[in-house]
Amino acid sequence: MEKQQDMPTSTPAKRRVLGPCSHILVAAHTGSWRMERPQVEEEACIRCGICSKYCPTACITVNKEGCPLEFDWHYCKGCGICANECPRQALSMIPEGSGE
Amino acid sequence: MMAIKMFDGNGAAVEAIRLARPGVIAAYPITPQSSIAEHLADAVAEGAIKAEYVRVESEHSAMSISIGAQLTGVRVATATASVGLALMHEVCGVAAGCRVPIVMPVVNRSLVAPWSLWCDHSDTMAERDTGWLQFYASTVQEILDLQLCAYRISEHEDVMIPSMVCFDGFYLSHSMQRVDTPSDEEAWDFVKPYVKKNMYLDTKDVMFINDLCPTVEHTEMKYQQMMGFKRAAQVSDEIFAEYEKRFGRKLKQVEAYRLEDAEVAVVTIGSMSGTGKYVVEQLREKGIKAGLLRICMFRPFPDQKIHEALKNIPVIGVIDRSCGLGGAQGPVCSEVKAAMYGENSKIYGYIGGIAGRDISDGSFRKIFDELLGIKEGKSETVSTWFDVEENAMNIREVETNANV
Amino acid sequence: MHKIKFYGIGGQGAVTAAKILSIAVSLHQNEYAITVPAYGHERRGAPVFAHIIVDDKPVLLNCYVYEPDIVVVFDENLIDMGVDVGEGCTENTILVINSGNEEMIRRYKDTYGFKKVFACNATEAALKNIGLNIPNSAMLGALAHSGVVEIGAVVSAVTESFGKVGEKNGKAARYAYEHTCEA
Amino acid sequence: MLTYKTQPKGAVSPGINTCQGCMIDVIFRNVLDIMGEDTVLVIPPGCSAQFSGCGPEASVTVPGIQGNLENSAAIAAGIAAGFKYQGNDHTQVVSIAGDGATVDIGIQSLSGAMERNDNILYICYDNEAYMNTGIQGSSSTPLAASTTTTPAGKPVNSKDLMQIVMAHHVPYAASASIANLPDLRKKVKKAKEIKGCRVLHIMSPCPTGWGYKMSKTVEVAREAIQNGSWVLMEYEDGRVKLGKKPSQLGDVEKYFSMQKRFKGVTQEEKEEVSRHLIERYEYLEKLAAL
Repeated sequence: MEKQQDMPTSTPAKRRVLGPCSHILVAAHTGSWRMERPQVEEEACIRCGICSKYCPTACITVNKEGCPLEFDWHYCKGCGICANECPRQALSMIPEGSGE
Repeated sequence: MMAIKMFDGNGAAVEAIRLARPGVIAAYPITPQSSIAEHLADAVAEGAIKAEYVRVESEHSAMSISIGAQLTGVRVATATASVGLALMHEVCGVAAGCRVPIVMPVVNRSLVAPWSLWCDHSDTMAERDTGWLQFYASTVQEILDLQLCAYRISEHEDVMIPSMVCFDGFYLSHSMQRVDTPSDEEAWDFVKPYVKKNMYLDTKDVMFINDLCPTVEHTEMKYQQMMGFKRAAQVSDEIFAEYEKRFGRKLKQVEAYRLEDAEVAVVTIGSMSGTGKYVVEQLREKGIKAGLLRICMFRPFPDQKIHEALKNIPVIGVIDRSCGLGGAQGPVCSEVKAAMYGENSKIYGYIGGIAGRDISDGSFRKIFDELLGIKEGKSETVSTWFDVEENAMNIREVETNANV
Repeated sequence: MHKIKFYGIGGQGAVTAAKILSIAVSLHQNEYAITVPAYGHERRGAPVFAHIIVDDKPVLLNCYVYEPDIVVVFDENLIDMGVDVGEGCTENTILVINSGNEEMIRRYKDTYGFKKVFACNATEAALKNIGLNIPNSAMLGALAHSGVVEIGAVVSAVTESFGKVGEKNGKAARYAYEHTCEA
Repeated sequence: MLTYKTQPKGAVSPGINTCQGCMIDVIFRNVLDIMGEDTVLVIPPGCSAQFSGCGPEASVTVPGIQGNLENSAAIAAGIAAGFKYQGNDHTQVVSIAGDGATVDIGIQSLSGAMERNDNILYICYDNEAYMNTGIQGSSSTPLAASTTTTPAGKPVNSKDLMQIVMAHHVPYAASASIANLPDLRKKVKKAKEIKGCRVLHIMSPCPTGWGYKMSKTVEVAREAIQNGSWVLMEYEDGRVKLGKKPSQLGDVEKYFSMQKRFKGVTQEEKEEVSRHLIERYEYLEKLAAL
């Protein structure tokens, strides 16, 4: 039986594909949807990472030192799940454009 | 080494599949295709075909599985008929649009309603614009020949369009005939191993197939398919020529039979063609210049070849084995007329042989009689529904209690 | 060209017999045949027809047989089941019938005007040689008397078509051939 | 072939056009994280089709195909058969389909794949209606919930997918929820290690369709677990294993009040829903005790 890796393919470096397929990994600028943004109260944050795990856009980075949370504002949709799920209420949603 | 073997139409389809060495088989049994599904299962069980046999729960899944499997880089086999093809319809479009070159025997059987087990072309004609190549066999031998060629045509990198190899239920599917069959090696040398190209599912070469295509690209995708059909017309000529060179049997997109000097001709498709030729011979013996044009490849429609073959024939009858309900004509006739645009030929559509009604030598004699009547100026119309009974509107007369 | 029509009852193997006849003339006589079975809803006990055309050159016709040269009746009771086995026949049409009953054979002759009849108790031949009431192989043996096919071709085709019970079917065919009389 | 214009998060693009507050992204990211890059996806049209891409633009780093609404399981089965024939026993084939594509129109092909025990992982994310097309009711829509096709509340109960799956004797099936990601991940991991047809039924509430504030998705899903509207369970080797017993089994008061889709529900209906949840849970307990 032929193994998949032994099967010949006609794949030159650049080639034409007929029919529908997606092949360029892109991201939507979902940050532009945001009406509110999460703001972290640094002293209250215990760096547990729950916000990060539940963030639909995976845009929260938890730092071990310094500022506990970093947000990738390019993708944060401002849904507020992070704030809602924070066990210490260390996150609050503030109107986009306000705060720091 | 060619050998004479005995096959019925379904057996010839299975033999062609065996010779093409599929890796995955998914077929759902349906009359009159059932023996294809059964024999494929047998062949896998006996080791004659080394494939994964997926015993599917419907034709819809049969085609879905075929698409999924072939996109991983294996040749697949499936087959269907009638309502099974109708159930597949949605996914047939996916195979075509995703350029998955599946080759599928379709045993022609009428669509419901009324229920029927018997042959007509309403099933495949309903699929004629789905984006599949369509070949119609006229003998059991040709089922094998066309199917072997279909693999090459469909899988050609400029074509990449799936094929239906259509043949008439019972008239061919269950007709035991001698078939000149190439050896396994010869056939394999012709069909060649399946090479995955264009789109495929491979974790080492990532693409996501059949995602939403925005309007700004959709027309272009269809244009690509249209170009595939254009190339299929040329490629099939090349492949047919290669097949003839290798195996000595001539296949043609359209077969002209005694048309050179014909004054009347019929256009046929499928198993009725042999009977038509028989009647042409009878008429020729009487000195009547009759001829026949058989359409073997219906998609892409060989309009130029048809035009060329028929342009000098004054009176032509086109026989559809499906009703083309609501259409100006049956589907074959509509296409032939379009192909003949600008010519002075008188072209008449005939509809008959529905749901297994026999198209006999007598039927052809009647049709030729009418066409000759036109030719000689004795009449101006033909009996389009040539085999319908006179009491068609009254075949059910019932006592009813309802106040209607 | 020989145009043949088989009349049987579901379960007697008439359609299979048509296929085997095609094999016999194609592989063992180097002739050509087409078979067109007229299937109904598949069930036992319903009348079944098969149409066969045999020729020494490729057969163009691919339709039913309307004017048979040979009619093969697999069950003598068909005459009482509303089946007109004489349809399209002339006085030259040969009848091959599964019957050992002279009275029945006479009825067929009188009703349909068959002049040449080959009769064989194919049911008995089948029971004796195969142990089953499936008279198809035996009927092909009887059919060999009509001249359309050689008995040797029939026996070969029957033997290779029935796998494990091929030999027995071959014997049934030959037995029937030997026990067919012109009636 | 895949070219990167952006850095993916795991195997998923960071910016996906799913609604604000939708957790399907989290399901995709976790599933693909565990299943690994040697995975082929099958996705039907629906909310999850956001992950198929659009035009030339892709959203995931693994290959896949978008099939039709009803044939995800069959296409996956075909892919698995193709790999099997080629001696590829490593690539995972994963379908991720919504409830409509699973319990409604897709139940036949899923049933076929389960019966044949095709080597696929079938994941149904359940948002309890056809959300992508405008909140039409599905057979997963619960009793009394209002949708655009059940405006007065659905008069009948939802199909019980887990029991349908169990009736097919698959080697592994489990229900999970986006409210409990460690549990979800554990079940995906388990499914990965098993051959044959595996089914995961994952609750994924829809803020738009259910009518709650987008920040509450996890909270709503957690409430569903607590009152038994969503039962965490596993089915393995023919045995049923239930998760922690719901702390407020049958108490739908709070759950309903959180969501607009239950706005017009009468006391009678609430009691009927409550009775159903209790009966179903007790029945499952009996199965688990076998």
